[in-house]
Amino acid sequence: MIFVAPFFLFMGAVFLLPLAFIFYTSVVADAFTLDYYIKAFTGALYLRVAWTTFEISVVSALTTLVLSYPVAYHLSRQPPKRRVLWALFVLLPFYTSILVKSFAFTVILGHNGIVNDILRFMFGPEAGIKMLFNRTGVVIGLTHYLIPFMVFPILASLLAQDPVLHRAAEVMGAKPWRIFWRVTFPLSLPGVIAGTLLCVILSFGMFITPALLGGRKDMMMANLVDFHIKETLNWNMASAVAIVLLLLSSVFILLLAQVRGGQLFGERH
Amino acid sequence: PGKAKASEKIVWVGWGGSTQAVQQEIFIKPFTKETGIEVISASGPNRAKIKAMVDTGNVEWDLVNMMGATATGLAKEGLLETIDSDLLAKWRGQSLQPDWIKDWAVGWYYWSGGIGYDPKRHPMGKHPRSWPDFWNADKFPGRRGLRPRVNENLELALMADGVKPKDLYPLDVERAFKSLDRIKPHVAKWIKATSQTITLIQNNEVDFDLTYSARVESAKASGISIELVYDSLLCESGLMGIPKGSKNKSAAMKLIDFFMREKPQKAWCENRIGYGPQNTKALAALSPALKAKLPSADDPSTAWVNIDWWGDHYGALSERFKEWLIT
Amino acid sequence: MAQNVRESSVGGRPGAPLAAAVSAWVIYLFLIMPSLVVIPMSFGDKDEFMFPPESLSFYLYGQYFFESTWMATTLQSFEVAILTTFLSLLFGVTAAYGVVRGNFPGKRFVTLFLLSPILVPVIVVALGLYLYFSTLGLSGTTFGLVLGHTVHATPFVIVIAMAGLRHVDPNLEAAARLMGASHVLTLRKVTLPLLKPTLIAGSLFAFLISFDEVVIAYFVSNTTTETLPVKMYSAIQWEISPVLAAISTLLIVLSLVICVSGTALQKDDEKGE
Amino acid sequence: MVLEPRTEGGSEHRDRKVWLESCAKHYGSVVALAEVELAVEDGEFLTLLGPSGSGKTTLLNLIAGMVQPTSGRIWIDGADITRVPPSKRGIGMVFQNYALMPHMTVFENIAFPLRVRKMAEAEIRRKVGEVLDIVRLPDVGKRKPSELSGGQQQRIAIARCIVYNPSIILMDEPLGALDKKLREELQLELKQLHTQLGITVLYVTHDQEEALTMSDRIVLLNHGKIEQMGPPDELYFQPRTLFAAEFLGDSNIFDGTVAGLGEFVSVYSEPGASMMARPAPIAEIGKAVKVLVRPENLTLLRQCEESGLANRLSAEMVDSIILGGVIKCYVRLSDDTTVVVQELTKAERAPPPPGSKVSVAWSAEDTLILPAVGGMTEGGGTAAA
Amino acid sequence: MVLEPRTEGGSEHRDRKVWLESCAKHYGSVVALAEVELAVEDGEFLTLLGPSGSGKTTLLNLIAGMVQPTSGRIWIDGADITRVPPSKRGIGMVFQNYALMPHMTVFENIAFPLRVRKMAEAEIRRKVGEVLDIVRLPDVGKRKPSELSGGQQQRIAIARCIVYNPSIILMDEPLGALDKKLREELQLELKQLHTQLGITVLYVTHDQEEALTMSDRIVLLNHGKIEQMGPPDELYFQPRTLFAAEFLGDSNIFDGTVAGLGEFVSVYSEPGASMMARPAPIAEIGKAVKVLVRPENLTLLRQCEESGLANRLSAEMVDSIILGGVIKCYVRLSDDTTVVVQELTKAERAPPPPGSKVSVAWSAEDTLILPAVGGMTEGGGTAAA
Ligand SMILES: Nc1ncnc2c1ncn2[C@@H]1O[C@H](COP(=O)(O)OP(=O)(O)OP(=O)(O)O)[C@@H](O)[C@H]1O
Ligand SMILES: Nc1ncnc2c1ncn2[C@@H]1O[C@H](COP(=O)(O)OP(=O)(O)OP(=O)(O)O)[C@@H](O)[C@H]1O
Ligand SMILES: [Mg+2]
Ligand SMILES: [Mg+2]
Repeated sequence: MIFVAPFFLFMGAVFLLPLAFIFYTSVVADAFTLDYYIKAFTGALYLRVAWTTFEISVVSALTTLVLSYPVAYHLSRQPPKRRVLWALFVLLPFYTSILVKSFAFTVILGHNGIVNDILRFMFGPEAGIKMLFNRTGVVIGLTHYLIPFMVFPILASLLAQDPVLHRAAEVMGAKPWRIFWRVTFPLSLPGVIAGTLLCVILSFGMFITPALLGGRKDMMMANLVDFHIKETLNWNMASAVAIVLLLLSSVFILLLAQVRGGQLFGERH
Repeated sequence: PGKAKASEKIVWVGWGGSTQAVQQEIFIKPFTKETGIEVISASGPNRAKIKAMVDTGNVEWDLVNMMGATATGLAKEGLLETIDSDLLAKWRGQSLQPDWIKDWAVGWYYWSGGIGYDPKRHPMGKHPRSWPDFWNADKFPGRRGLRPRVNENLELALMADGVKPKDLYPLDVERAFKSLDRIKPHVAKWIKATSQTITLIQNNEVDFDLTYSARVESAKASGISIELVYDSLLCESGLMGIPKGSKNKSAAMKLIDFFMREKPQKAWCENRIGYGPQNTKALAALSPALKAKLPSADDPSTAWVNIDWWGDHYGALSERFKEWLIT
Repeated sequence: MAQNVRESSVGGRPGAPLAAAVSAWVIYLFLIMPSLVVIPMSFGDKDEFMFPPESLSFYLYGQYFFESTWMATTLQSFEVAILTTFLSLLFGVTAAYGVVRGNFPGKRFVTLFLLSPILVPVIVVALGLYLYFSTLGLSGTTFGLVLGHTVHATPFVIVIAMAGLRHVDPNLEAAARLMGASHVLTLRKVTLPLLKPTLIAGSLFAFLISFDEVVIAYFVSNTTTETLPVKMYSAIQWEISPVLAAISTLLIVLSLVICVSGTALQKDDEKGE
Repeated sequence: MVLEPRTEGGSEHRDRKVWLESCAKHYGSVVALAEVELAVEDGEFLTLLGPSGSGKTTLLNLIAGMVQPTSGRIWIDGADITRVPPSKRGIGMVFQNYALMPHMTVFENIAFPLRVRKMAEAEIRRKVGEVLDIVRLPDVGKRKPSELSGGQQQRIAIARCIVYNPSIILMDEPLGALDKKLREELQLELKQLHTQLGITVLYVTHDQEEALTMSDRIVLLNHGKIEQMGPPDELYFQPRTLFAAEFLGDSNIFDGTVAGLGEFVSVYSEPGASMMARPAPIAEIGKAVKVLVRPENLTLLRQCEESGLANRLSAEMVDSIILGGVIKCYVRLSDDTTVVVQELTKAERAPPPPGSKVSVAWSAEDTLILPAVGGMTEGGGTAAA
Repeated sequence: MVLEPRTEGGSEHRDRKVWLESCAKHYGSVVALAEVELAVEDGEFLTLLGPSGSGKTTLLNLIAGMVQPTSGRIWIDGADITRVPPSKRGIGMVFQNYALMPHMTVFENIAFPLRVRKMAEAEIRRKVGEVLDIVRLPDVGKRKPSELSGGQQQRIAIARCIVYNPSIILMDEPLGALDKKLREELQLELKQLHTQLGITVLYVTHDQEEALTMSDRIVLLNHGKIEQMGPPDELYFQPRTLFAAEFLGDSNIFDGTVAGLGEFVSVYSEPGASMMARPAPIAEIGKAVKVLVRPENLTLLRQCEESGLANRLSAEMVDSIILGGVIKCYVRLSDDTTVVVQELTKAERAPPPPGSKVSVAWSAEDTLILPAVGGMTEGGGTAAA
């Protein structure tokens, strides 16, 4: 249809062609070669990093889900106006550069951070928890960034629910807890799934947060892309890794299309 | 190669932040005043961008600040212009480290990395004073911080293993990695951002780390409790090079020449405590207090980075180091 | 309206039960935590990050407004973000319209394709754009930057606009067409006015995304077209400037002002959620 | 069977199935339900009828516990349940759009209230099978509600409601969304289910025909007040107010003044001098009243035809419309008022052509006298779309 | 007035107001409208009637230009407008939910089509005022549609439609969302407007009563095909198929076999041996047919009562329900089929009590013979909610 055409063409020019460039770079050095892919699929570094990427992304997305659901739920129960104000809290993380944020996190979560000070005050000097510069740190950092991307799809699918269903359940004798698990939650699944997949894919592309808040093992594929682009100037390798990353997220895209066509961001059924 | 006309304009890329602001005052403004060449300041020298500029023939940078160990990569790929040999000869004659004057880039100052610590937490005698000490976790218990890159680390590891600074090169890579294996468990954070080398000590996230004299001095001036061990430094060169295909090559060389001069170099190092001048006369003219924080070429406790060696090994070792890091 | 919700909450939709509310508050706290550190820090008077600041001053704000090129890059960011907003709204709304109203084979697939930039890791997009723009000579231009950000932001606008369009009765458009209005006039007089809340939300999103974006901008921009986030990022190659704290604070205040005044203006449109 | 509200003491209602004891519900300044007294008999099919906004849903929600009364108490089976939450009232409810859970199969939907009650799995399977048989949809358990037609969904909603044996079922316009044909079928089924199961049903509708068809008793609501209640025929034949008369069925209404009392009341009225009407307590000589005749009670006579009927007016034929089983004839009286006459449709007996002179006649028995105030409000019953 | 499709050549339809020349519309494999031939007279009030999904909206949309026919051509006033965009067809449309622009005032809504036509401001003001008068809402111009009641909104929708003098107005269930009372009022108004303005109206409804009330001619659609078309009385009294008979009005239907031909047809049927029916072309001796009698044509007789009617069956009273103006009596025949009898409601003439022995009788005139196939599909007309 003609309305889709402008962006369709634009996408072709400004999205597909660049991707084609990357693909070209990944298979052509001086001549056609698959060496970079072979390396990307067999090199210990690459395999390990791919696994780390997968692990961190999934764990972060799930953590984000656990934290976002109460927020989305809370927002959905607010009258519209107040909802906008509460939603500000969700958007606030957007405005703080990750660099500043990483300092703030050390102030809050670090060895001598506010949280640990409180813990030690309450439970004695051994009570401190290491929350930074390890996997926990990465997950905290990513989660903090990802929450808005999870909250809004879930919120949309919560708002789309017919309140009559809740009443019906209540009249039939169900307690709030059961209503939540048997009605509210299952009906919000489209939003949950869309949000989770979106978050997984967004974390695939992260490299600054893991570098600043993670431990030595928390290296992600995007770090490798960055590394090869900027450090070793081996763009062929960078492109190959990027394409592998693209494949990985394509798997998720297909999942997304499979589970609920067009349900991204909790559109209406 | 064009002639410097009065209306000429070049783009110069620095490290950004207040450092570049100071350079602007000390080097750029007088240079423009003297030559009439307009200099546009950019920040964030990004080697990938240089490569892309050269590859696509779209070179917008004329003069770029670079780090020693990594700049060689650019040269190897043929991404840097060759500098006039008579200028090179002139500069070598007046330099502290003539080795750092390359055909394709010019080391015009140096900075020093050393062991940083918080004197409040680790008063005199309770902190490592050398790299062997730094590696000795039994004697100096505490969380270490190192950088997640292969250069610097190999040198430090060999020094820690007993190699004299002057005998470092060519680096014994296997020995260095073995030595690194020993320190690995004690490193609490492989510090990605340079600024974190200060803030992590400040926030008590690490006890000792590799940090840099210029950063430490500036932090101290702001009231942060931090100190640097000045008698086991690793000195690296700050280089300046011209991307291949620059349209203002000769003007850029004029600017390099200005950067190499005694007077501005002296002013620069007086302003930014911790940076050392390449120009030997400038070094000699500094006050004793400043000199105490700057190693001289013949100081036996100081290691000077060999740019050439890294140029041959950086790419492969980087990847090996990354792999080592995550295992 | 607010009252209705409460009233009917006796049995129907409970206002969030206490447990949910409390956990939500804890998470809000987690979300604003860094801001709670950053805001005080922005009133420090030193050139290093200090928390808590030793004494309060507007030193860092002074630096932001009067020193270096912070203001210039901020203006550049605004320019890019505004142009991006405009373009992505144009592309996004038309595409969403086509997808929602249209009926063509492979619609689902096309939709997925239109949304795919969200799904490709941004560093991949950035690298691709960089290589591509360099050959076209677009690298380093504001135009190139805007194009890059448009690719990045439009899918979000599409998603929002699709949701909005589903709430606009297609019969209204049909009615306008029947009464003699052309496609364009119908869009202008009927569809767009009805989409106003959606357009506002979409532009806000597009603006924020572009304004905040660093990876693409880092690759695509150059000296003269550097945006604020890029400058913030390159400012820390060697040192980290607490001016960043001041900037974050300013952005927070700005967004608060926009949202609060937005809500205040929205008085009548309560039902449009 | 008719319960007079207010006048009776109240405590004797405790043994009724449901008793609303002076219940009122205000929303801010809006009176959704004025103080209402209502007792429901065990096993009764009670319909709440009234225009939109008259408080039908509010009344139902009060009983279900979805809203709390502003004042008054609610009793079920002799227990004060005013403060008992909906989940504990043991009530069943069928919603207008059925409120079936879209993510559950039909089986799971029906099993839901049983699972809430922690019934054993085998028992659940048995009971669900049972009610599916009752609603004559034994094979749809595995489907999702969206795979059923509107009528089938409705039956599932009822199945889900009766499966846990609530002794009261509330239905809020359960047929509102269906088309006429299906609607009539389901009315019949609902009614049969009610008889078969002997449950108390409170039924909301704004369709008078539906109310007349199904109810044991109708409660006619208007502006949050009970206008009249009683069995369908009572409401139809003996409306106590103009509103009741107009809301149930069509009517021809004349202004009049009572002129004489006797076996029949004689009323003086504009169009036709004098009319004879059924005696009524409100008839006092000289009082202004409304006179009501149902269209089906009017007989259309050729100008000259004779009839033994007490009232007769001459008129001119305006138009006639077939409504299916009945024909509506519009005739104009001498004073220009239009009167509607309803006749059964017969192919061979076409109504007189427009313009022809006719008479309308009706018996004194079929003529009601009503108070002159309290008709339907202009445009009442209209909800904003 | 009845136009027989197909059999006529076609070209003579060019001078009709609207002519669909073998139009069909398929959506993929779904046949929304099978090949249809339809001509609409100038000034006619034509109703499209049919169950849900029968293609009514599709047909309207074809004329409006909202969808393109899969095959066939559309003519308006003698011009082929198949490829003309909706904005150029000069057609007016009133939608089910009115489709008033919520962001414009009533005035702006009505002015919209005039502004599109670049009319001068003063002229616009005059015309809008005029149509607001016509729909009797002169003072609401400044309000937003949401501030009007459903009925008022509907009138504005009509005003907006007639303000630019389209010669054809399409209405897609314009009253579907309203309650019965208001619906009836507005039916009357619509009909009056039609007479007053002399416009051609194409009206969609699935309510048979509405179709009967309002139309000059009814087109009965079923599964995308025209089942029958003609004036209301023709469709009601001479349904050609079982579907038509069942869709319009209630009916009692018996299976039968034609036993004899003559002045009347005699049919042998299960419940009552032999019945006399009106002659019909389809009647052939030995052929299986359906026999149809409308409930209002049945007379309920006490067991012993006499009547001069040709057909008579004895039965037992089951139930009777007041529907307002009429009473429906259900009686069970000897073979257990239930028959519905419809009588006018009279207070003093209560129907016999359930269980009593009665007879139902009807004349041969009122008995129709129909082909044995083509009744309504089971549950037809039901859309999933
Ligand atoms: N939550 C509420 N807040 C404010 N007013 C309300 C609320 N619910 C109902 N009302 C008002 O109370 C009155 C009665 O409403 P109710 O829903 O009981 O009417 P109803 O008879 O069910 O009408 P309908 O036939 O339209 O469903 C209406 O005037 C309505 O506007
Ligand atoms: N856009 C479409 N795509 C596919 N099928 C369609 C579409 N529009 C209509 N149909 C199908 O065409 C048939 C006729 O639809 P139409 O809307 O004309 O029915 P209708 O008579 O107006 O019914 P209703 O009374 O429910 O409005 C239906 O089976 C419907 O499912
Ligand atoms: Mg209601
Ligand atoms: Mg339709």
